Amino acid sequence: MTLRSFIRHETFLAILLVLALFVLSWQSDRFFTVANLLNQGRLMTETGLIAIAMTFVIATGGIDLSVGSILGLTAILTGVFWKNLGVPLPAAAVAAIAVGTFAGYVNGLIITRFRVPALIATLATLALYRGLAEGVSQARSVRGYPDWFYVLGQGEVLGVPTQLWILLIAAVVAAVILAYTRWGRTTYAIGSNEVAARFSGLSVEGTKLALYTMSGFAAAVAAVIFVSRVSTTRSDMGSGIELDAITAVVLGGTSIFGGRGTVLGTVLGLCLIQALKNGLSLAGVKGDGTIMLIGIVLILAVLASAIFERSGTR
Amino acid sequence: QSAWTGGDDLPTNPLACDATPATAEAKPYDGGQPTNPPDRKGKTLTVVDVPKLVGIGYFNATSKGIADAAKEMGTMNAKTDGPSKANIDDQITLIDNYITSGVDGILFAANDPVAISPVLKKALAAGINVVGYDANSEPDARQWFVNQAEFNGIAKAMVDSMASEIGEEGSFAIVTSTFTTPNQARWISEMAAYQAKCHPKMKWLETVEAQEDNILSFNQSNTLINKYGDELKGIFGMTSVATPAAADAVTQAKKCGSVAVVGLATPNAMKPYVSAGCVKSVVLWNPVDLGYAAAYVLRAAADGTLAPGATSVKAGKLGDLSVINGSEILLGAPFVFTKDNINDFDF
Amino acid sequence: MSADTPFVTLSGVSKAFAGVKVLKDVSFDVRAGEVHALLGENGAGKSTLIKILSGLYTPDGGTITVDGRQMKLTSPRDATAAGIATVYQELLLFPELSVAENIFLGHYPRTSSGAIDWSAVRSRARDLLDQLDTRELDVDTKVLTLSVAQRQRVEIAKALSRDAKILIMDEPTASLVEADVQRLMGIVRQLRERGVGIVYVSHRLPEIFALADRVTVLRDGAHVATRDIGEVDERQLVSLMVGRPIDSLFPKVEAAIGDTVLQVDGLNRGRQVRDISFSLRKGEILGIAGLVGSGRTELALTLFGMTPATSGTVVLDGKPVAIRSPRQARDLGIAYVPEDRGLQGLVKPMAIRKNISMATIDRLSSGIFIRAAQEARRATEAVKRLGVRCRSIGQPVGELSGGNQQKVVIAKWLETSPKVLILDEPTRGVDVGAKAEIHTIMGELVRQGVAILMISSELPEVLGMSDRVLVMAGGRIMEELSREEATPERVGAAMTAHKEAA
Amino acid sequence: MSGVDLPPVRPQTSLQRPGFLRRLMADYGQELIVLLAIVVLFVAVTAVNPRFISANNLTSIFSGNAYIAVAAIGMAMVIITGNIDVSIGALIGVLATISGTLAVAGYPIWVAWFFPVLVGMAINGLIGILVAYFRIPSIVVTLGALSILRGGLISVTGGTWISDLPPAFLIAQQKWLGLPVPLVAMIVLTVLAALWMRYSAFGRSLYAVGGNPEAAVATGIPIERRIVAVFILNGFFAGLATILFATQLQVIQSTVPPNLELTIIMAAVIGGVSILGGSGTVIGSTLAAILFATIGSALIFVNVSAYWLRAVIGLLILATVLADMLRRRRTV
Ligand SMILES: Nc1ncnc2c1ncn2[C@@H]1O[C@H](COP(=O)(O)OP(=O)(O)OP(=O)(O)O)[C@@H](O)[C@H]1O
Ligand SMILES: Nc1ncnc2c1ncn2[C@@H]1O[C@H](COP(=O)(O)OP(=O)(O)OP(=O)(O)O)[C@@H](O)[C@H]1O
Ligand SMILES: [Mg+2]
Ligand SMILES: [Mg+2]
Repeated sequence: MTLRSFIRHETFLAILLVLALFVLSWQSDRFFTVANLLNQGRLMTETGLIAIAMTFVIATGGIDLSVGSILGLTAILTGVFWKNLGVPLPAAAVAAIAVGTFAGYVNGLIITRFRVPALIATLATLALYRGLAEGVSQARSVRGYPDWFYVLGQGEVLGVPTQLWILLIAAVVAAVILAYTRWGRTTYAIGSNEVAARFSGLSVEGTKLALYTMSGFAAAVAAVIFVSRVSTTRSDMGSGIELDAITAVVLGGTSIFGGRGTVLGTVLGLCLIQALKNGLSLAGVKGDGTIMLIGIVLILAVLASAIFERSGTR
Repeated sequence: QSAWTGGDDLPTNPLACDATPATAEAKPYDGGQPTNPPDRKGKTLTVVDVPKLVGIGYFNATSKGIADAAKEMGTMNAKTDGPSKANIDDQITLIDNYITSGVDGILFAANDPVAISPVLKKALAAGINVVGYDANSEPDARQWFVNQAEFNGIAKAMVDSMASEIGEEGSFAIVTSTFTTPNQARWISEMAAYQAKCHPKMKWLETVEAQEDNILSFNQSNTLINKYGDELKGIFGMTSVATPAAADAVTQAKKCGSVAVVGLATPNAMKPYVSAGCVKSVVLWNPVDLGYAAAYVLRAAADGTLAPGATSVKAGKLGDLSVINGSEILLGAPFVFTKDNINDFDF
Repeated sequence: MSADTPFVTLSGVSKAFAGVKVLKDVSFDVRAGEVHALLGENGAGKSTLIKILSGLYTPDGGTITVDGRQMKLTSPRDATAAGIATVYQELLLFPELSVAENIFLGHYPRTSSGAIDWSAVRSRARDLLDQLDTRELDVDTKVLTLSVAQRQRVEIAKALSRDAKILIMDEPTASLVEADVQRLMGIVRQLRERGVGIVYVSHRLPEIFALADRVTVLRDGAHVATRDIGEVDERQLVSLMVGRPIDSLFPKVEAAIGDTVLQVDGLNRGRQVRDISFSLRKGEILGIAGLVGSGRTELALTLFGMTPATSGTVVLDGKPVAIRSPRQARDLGIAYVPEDRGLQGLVKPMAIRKNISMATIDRLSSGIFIRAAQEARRATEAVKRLGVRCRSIGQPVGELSGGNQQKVVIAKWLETSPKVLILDEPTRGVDVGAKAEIHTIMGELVRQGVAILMISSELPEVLGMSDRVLVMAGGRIMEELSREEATPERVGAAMTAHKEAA
Repeated sequence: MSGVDLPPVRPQTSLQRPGFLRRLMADYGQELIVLLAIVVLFVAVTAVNPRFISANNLTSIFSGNAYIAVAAIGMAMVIITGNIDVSIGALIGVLATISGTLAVAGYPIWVAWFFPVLVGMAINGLIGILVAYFRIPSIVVTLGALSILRGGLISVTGGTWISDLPPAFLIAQQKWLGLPVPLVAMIVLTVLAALWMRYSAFGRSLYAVGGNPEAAVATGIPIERRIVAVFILNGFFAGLATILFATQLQVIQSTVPPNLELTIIMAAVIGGVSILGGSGTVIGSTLAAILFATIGSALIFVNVSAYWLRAVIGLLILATVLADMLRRRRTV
């Protein structure tokens, strides 16, 4: 619970990451190359953006399971607005992102206005938004985007994948906000004692609403990047991504009960997972083996820091 | 025809109602080429096979075929690795990793023709030989695609066998995986077109989704049976998951004989129902052969013996396979399993 | 066994948390059929001692002897098995379960077949509650619908159901109003008659003198003295506890009363706040007395914007205001120190510093960024000014003891430099020393022209501190009394007037 | 006991108590809402297409999804103790494969049925230990378990299907006194579990653990052991669910059914189990499972465009959730 103990978790995670990088690059000489690492950055951007937003949500003691569906919905709308409604692509993307953000806002409303527990609310909207995506798309996928659009998902800026820049900026901004601003403080306060936060004149509802909206926004942006990376839109895009994001966040040391967690931790968690996925398959381990290992790492990492923590206090 | 057939919106090209084969208009090679690949002639190739997903009978069969071919040639180490869910992103990530790890050849069955293309182009650019099977990508994203059977061919086989079982007036429904799965969507469109053209009186009731989940397929089939009662004469199963489940639903509803099940499926999963006489015809090519052919095509492409403009390719025990519309190699006409021959197959 | 051989004896017990020794070589014993009061300042170690007695904490050193046999109390099970039952400071009940179940959970009466005998559960629960003459309480209602006093009686019934030889009560009267306190003391006496030994923790000295046979005083985790009640008087006790004499318990400061700050007219909100009208003036302490459920807290919550009024007007500094949220109330200069410290007042895992700055975090930020240095400086000052006893401003508030926690909450609200300060049970569960300090702080504030609205269930406190007294019942203001008029009799009468009427 | 006069003995059965309806609404509010939803659906859809309540359709609605209800019983218990299990879908997939493999390998049928149950209990026991004694939040442990089981299943089986199962193995296709086995199993298990949760000391202690852990400790309830136990129970019900799941068809697809865990969790919470722990019943979870099945079938019967199907399902679920919240608002 004390600062000490969760600094510990990040350091522990960092060590683990370095260790993993070392072992993996020793396993395959193609792993620790700039090209490969940058490429991995490209691949983890969508999950990353969502996980960063999710860090805030979970730090308030909430959760957002609907992000995958929001991603799918936004992706589809991008396509539909552009192809079927003939809106110019940039406008279409913006409009779609707006809708995705609104979807997040709706989550927030259900949670704050109707006092529905986040898990239930977003479990329901997970079904709803995915359904909407499928309905709107009529199960058609939209393709054939202009080349300039692919700059976002397949292009590079200064030799670094475009979306990786977005992820980096998002991470830094988020980290600063959570650590040094009153919004971050409010987030933690809500996570540890919502009632007291309310009694202290902090705008609990407002903050939560904002956070779920942000989560929707992150998912929406991820959607457009995703579309640009895979150059097509399908209503089933992003299904299951919520679990990947949550895994990264939790691995990053954010307490699922709220009140604790850092963006740095989440980013470390992300990198660790991606490194394992990539490095292991380079080392000849099959995908399913990797999935298992990630599960094991998740449990062990949290277990380890739990043990640390108890040795810390009492 | 009801509003939601589950087909896609690409143009259809129904075959003639009688047995006359499609007039294959010659088309120039439209595939891609690996950029300055090393000379692989005769050398041993490390090949990875990335199916849509691992863990379903169908792709186990294809990877078996690939393994067989590899053993036969002796100059190929092939391994299969795929996503555990038919998920475009996982598949792309996997292929990307194998590009980095530096394989000589990639065999793929695309979860999404467009989504997979960028990463395949990347593979070509890295000088890797790329050959697809079962589910295509954009032509220029791979060198060759081994086509199990053309969509309109499957459609014809399916609809014809259904018609012969339930008659020209019969009404039928479809159980598919999801409307977004390209192959299924394609087939359904072609079936719709062919049925409208050659069996106009047949009634298309509706299409339901059932994921890749056999219990759900079972429940959906039941619901269809209960909803339409005697009106329902036949069920199409569009996946190797849906078809056996549909057959089971019919069996358990004691509707064998009164409700026909026609579908794409692997023989092993269908044997109980076929030998019980509840299912008369299962349409499929031999996925083992498909994988087998794909492996040989890759070998040929790597050796340069199969170059753009070629009209046929030698595929081991399968003999010569012909090249169709540009850069596709046709495995052959779809195969219809029946009570008599189904036990000769094991996959 | 004879009356004065101890039933339970602790000798040389010590306990430390994270290296901090909170009990140092303490010895303590309880006899059957006596009421043994345990006194000490906040943080003296009373609850810790009790938690050791009831098996929640295991001592780092020392021995426990029960009924002549030395034993280890490693879990609450052991303790109950040994005949020790506890009513904790923060009541431990299951809100979703029925009263009867709460009483018998863990040791249900069984039928011969071994299944729970539910009819016995309910009838025996009924029986126990009746012994505590609590006939109004239905054994089938869920506990979450009960009032504090009612819950406490359930806790006691629970203890009796295990027919305990020793009953420990940690500040049982802290959240009770006068009438309930009397009732509770009646119950305690009745139990003593039955030969139950009672450990009684309270910060309210009058109760101690009314009930206790012996008193033991702890200070800073050390045993100071154990006396028969006859040997000591109030002053001595206080100085034993605090280590210094405290002159007056209710140091009323005469502050210059200025013009009206807050004018409330016909305020309504639900059943608990009905047609409330009163005015509050600069430098004035306006006390509100009433029974639990009389609506005092609801009134406070309405003024604070937590449950906005449905009708009525509030005029602040001559300007009519509609208060819709605590945030808005805060910005208008209204502060509320809530009734339930742990739930509403503090974010326990957070550092003292962060708790103190919580209500003013916006002002402490330039743009969105928190000025950490300034935050720390202000927190340090506040801690010094209010005399919060803590290791550092970085210490989690949860580790502090009652009184110090309360000071942190007050500090938080003083940071907003409020015009109107609403205090709900400001000294509930706070020791005499800290209590006097809090009262002194209140004095300071009124002298600086702050207007204070003080809700308290402790009549002496209301009468001692207030310039005027409002008496509430059934959500209405029954009477408004000047300091002179406000005698215990008149106030008591007004509190219950409503009940007679109804 | 002192001579306090005893009160008149109160009526024992809750039925005779005054305000019975009020109490019913308070105790079983959400269950009633779900039940109402089911009834309304049935009436409405039957009006459109009478075949909806044909014996056959009822059979497929109830027995085709019974395994979800059965699994939801265990899930409800886990959630009542304030925990959650997101790995249950993967677990059922794994157990089904084990079951099928044993059956084909020629082990006695009952071994093929019940050995997986034991495996399920063992695996969940392990999860329980990590949660209870090592204090890792259950969602984290089970998130990990999810990956391990899913990955493990595929790398072991390679996903080959299991066919030609012995007919005797296919219990889910058989009938007991004219009723399909899954239906019977669902009802019997639900009733037993419900009674047990309501009246057994163990059942009550689960509510205590979820409702107020500190108090549970102080009351002398060994919460660690309870939590381990509840996970083992969850594994037990997952095992029973697997029997129904694996024996429904003549082939077993040895992969993890997509999103099964979400469906099961949803069934529990829609059924009124508080995600915060401490309240809810297994009757609710079963009703909710039935509700989902009914919705799934109903929407096809009323010709909702298949494309909009999932959207409508989502809406209906959201509606139930909000209905419950509004109800609570009023009662509180
Ligand atoms: N769990 C804990 N961790 C760390 N310190 C603790 C813990 N519990 C109590 N303490 C410390 O032990 C000391 C004694 O606490 P305790 O609660 O026994 O005091 P108390 O006499 O009961 O005070 P009060 O009259 O306010 O109840 C306090 O300084 C408190 O900060
Ligand atoms: N009869 C009751 N039954 C249950 N809860 C009650 C009852 N009366 C009051 N409460 C709750 O106890 C708290 C205090 O009650 P309320 O504000 O009505 O009276 P009060 O005068 O503030 O009493 P106190 O402040 O001493 O608790 C509130 O949270 C209220 O909801
Ligand atoms: Mg105490
Ligand atoms: Mg109050």
